[in-house]
Amino acid sequence: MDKTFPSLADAVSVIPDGATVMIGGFGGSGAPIELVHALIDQGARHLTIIKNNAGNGHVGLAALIEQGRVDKLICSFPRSSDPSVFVEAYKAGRIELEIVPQGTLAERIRAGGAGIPAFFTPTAFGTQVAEGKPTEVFEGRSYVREKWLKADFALIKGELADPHGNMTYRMAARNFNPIMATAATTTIAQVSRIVPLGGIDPEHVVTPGIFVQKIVEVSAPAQEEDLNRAEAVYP
Amino acid sequence: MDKTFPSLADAVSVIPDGATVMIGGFGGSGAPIELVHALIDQGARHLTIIKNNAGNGHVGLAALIEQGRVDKLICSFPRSSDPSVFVEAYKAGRIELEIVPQGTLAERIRAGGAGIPAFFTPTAFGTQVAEGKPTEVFEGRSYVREKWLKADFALIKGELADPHGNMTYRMAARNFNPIMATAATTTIAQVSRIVPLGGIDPEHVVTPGIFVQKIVEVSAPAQEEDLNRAEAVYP
Amino acid sequence: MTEISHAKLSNAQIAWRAAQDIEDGAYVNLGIGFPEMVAQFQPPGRQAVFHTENGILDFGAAPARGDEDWDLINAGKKAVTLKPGTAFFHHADSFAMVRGGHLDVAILGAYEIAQNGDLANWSTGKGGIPAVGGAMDLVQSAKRVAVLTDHVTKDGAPKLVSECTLPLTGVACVTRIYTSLAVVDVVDGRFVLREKVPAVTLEELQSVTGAPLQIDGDVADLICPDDLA
Amino acid sequence: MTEISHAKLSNAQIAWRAAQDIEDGAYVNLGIGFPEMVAQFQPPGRQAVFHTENGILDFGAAPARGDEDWDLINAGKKAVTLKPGTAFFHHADSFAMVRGGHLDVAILGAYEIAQNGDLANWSTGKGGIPAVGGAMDLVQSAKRVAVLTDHVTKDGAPKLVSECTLPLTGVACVTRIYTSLAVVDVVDGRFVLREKVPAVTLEELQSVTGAPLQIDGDVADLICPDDLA
Repeated sequence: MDKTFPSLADAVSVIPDGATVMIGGFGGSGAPIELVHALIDQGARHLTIIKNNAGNGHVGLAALIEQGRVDKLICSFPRSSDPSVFVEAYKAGRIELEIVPQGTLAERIRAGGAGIPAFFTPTAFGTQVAEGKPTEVFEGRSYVREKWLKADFALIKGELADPHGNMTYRMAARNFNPIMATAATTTIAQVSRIVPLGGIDPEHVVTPGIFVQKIVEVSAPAQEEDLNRAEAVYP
Repeated sequence: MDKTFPSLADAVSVIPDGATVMIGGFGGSGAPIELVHALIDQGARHLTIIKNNAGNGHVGLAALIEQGRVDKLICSFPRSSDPSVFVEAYKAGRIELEIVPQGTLAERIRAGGAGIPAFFTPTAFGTQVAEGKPTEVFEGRSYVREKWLKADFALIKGELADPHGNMTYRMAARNFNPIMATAATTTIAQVSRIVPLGGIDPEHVVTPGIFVQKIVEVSAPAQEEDLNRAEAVYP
Repeated sequence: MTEISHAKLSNAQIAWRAAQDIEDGAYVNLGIGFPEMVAQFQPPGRQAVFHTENGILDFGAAPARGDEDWDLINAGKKAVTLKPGTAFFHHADSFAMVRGGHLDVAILGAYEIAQNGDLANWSTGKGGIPAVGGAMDLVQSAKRVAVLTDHVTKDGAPKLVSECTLPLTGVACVTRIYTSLAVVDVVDGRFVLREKVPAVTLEELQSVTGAPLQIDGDVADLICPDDLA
Repeated sequence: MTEISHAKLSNAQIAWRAAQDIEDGAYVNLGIGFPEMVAQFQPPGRQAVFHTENGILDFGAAPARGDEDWDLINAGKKAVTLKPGTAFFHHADSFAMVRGGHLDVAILGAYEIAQNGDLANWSTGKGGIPAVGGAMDLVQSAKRVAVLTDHVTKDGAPKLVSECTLPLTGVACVTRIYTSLAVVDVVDGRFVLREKVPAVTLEELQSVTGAPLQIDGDVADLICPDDLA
């Protein structure tokens, strides 16, 4: 068993039009920029994207949206320092937006990976965001029922991976990546380094290989933050 | 902030009669034997215990039951190679038993720690174990609704801890310990070694200190398996 | 019935047969006891990854006696070993793997299997101590749920039945049954015979099976090596 | 109103006042922007542990310009630093801490706070891009939810109101409000005045507050250092 792929293009080639794709990262940290750019090159359209942010500048998810490839975004915080691409698409009615509180977004993804179709959370009770959702009282407190989120693909970024897909992350670049890995039918990971089997201490594995289907080494990954400070544009 | 305690007796002194106590471990691995023995010495009665197993031989939880201190056990697998203490108490009607499938037990504890009062699982649908519980169909499949489990105290066993309560575990001794730490008002941990702040790589922390209230060093902890092979009896 | 008991496969042979269906790279959970033997019979060139409920993925075989580390055990509380690629995780993550449908195969023992795939394997219903462990999670959520079993009980009664009489472990969950006499699939609420040992006839097999065995295409000969440990 | 605006505390002073209420060892989440200043004013001898939604507990102050590592950021996407005791975790674990009630204090900004503790701080309701982030989780589940705010809007309208007019972030969630003029608790659906700046009278304060200020015991003088950075 060897889950490594020689190229980003090979790894993302299977993503069809209309796919639901989770993309890891919080702001620039942990965002799999190279995988997203490979998806831009690959051409799939009418995508539903699940990501905490809507992207910045003209790289990564912002570039994918700019290319008109995203029909819907499920997101907690689409506002950002330079969000013009998403904002323009949204105001022009070219992209649908589902706003989900950040903790509920994380928990819905975790539930998708863990086989929990619905759960109750106190978050957003009594707010616009919970309108139309079932509510219930437990032990005197009111809760909103939320459903799992699953995806056809997850694009994630890690630090190390072995050929079985065991992975580690780098600092706060962990964020949504490990949970998205669990919630997608096919998880495609870019990592800074592929190590031999046994190269990761079993105590330090953050994502066990069972959750990862494809691994590509991107040895010097770009940081979205650096690209945007350099005013990079993709493609 | 220093969460370390000099003695097991000090750490468990606050547990009152009638408390609900989670105890980590799966079989002998990760079972905090010394903390349980300190609880035996301490004298609290009418306890409700949440633990995967009912204990073996005459040490640890089995000894606590033997002392007549446990009114109720919430458990997935009370049968074991030498379970006579629990079996006798159960058959004599001296202890109440709530059987929970192992994955549901783990998820109920995780839910207790994560502020999720109820969730749906496919596990046990259509079985005796789900009798009387609400069921619902999601995407064509039937699920059982289960509630969270919380406790007043969790007794857990780890490998390293720093004074803020950041912890690691040893191999499969991890099991229920990290999730029980999240689900108790007061989590008391015994660890093989207390290290200075900074002594655990931030990437390798398994239980962040926010979940741990008291730490005691037990530098050469006993293994329940070894004690039972030596036919040990406590007290 | 004497002929049938002579024709029966050993537990090792049943486990060997089940092992032949496990693909390279499959994620597999083996139940406590007899199903654990499956790990010994992986075909050359194929490598499954074994999961144990107590939080290990990709563990190795049992250590030599005396080398046990009781922090490194499987769900049956037996000592196992590390191998390159092992990962540890906690119980909630372990059952997220199970419940989330990430396991390719779960292989368990059985008291009874009904033709609709219902499984009874946790309680004899006789008022002993109930103990369910992780089986209810595994059978409801693994992609394939295989059962290893003698074709009949010690008393000669069928274990493949029209309806279970014992408390259920899971509803309509079993996909394939490897018995001491046959390989039987559960398809649309019916037993479909895929293989049988050559020494028993279809009629003999049906006579020890508690529900109709359907034929859908060829029934292959179920032949296992004789020299299994 | 001129007198009142002269009497107002600076943002740094409001943050300083809030910091005085944080116990040693408290687990604290500071909202993006103005609330982040609270970390600078911890009283000597006390050490809070700061949580950020994107998966860090116990991080350090901002690095020097040019030393940023963009994998080590807070929820406001600003660079932070490691310190002894830092721990990383993923987003589901991070919000398990929040939702599970493990945070002692969450400190946020506000557009409006109602006397029953309702908070509006995520949407001006004007049809801009909605963006909620982690605030709805924090306000509903931290043990104490504190708001830092100017006592009035830029137009001079009260921010402490009888009922919120803007979309809510959370229902009956705010426990204490630190304003540029006062410290106000929310108790049983009413604003209870605890402290006010000495330069404004109770009547003046009430005139810029959109719901009755109750008095329950002494009203202390709200006095902050003048020389805050």
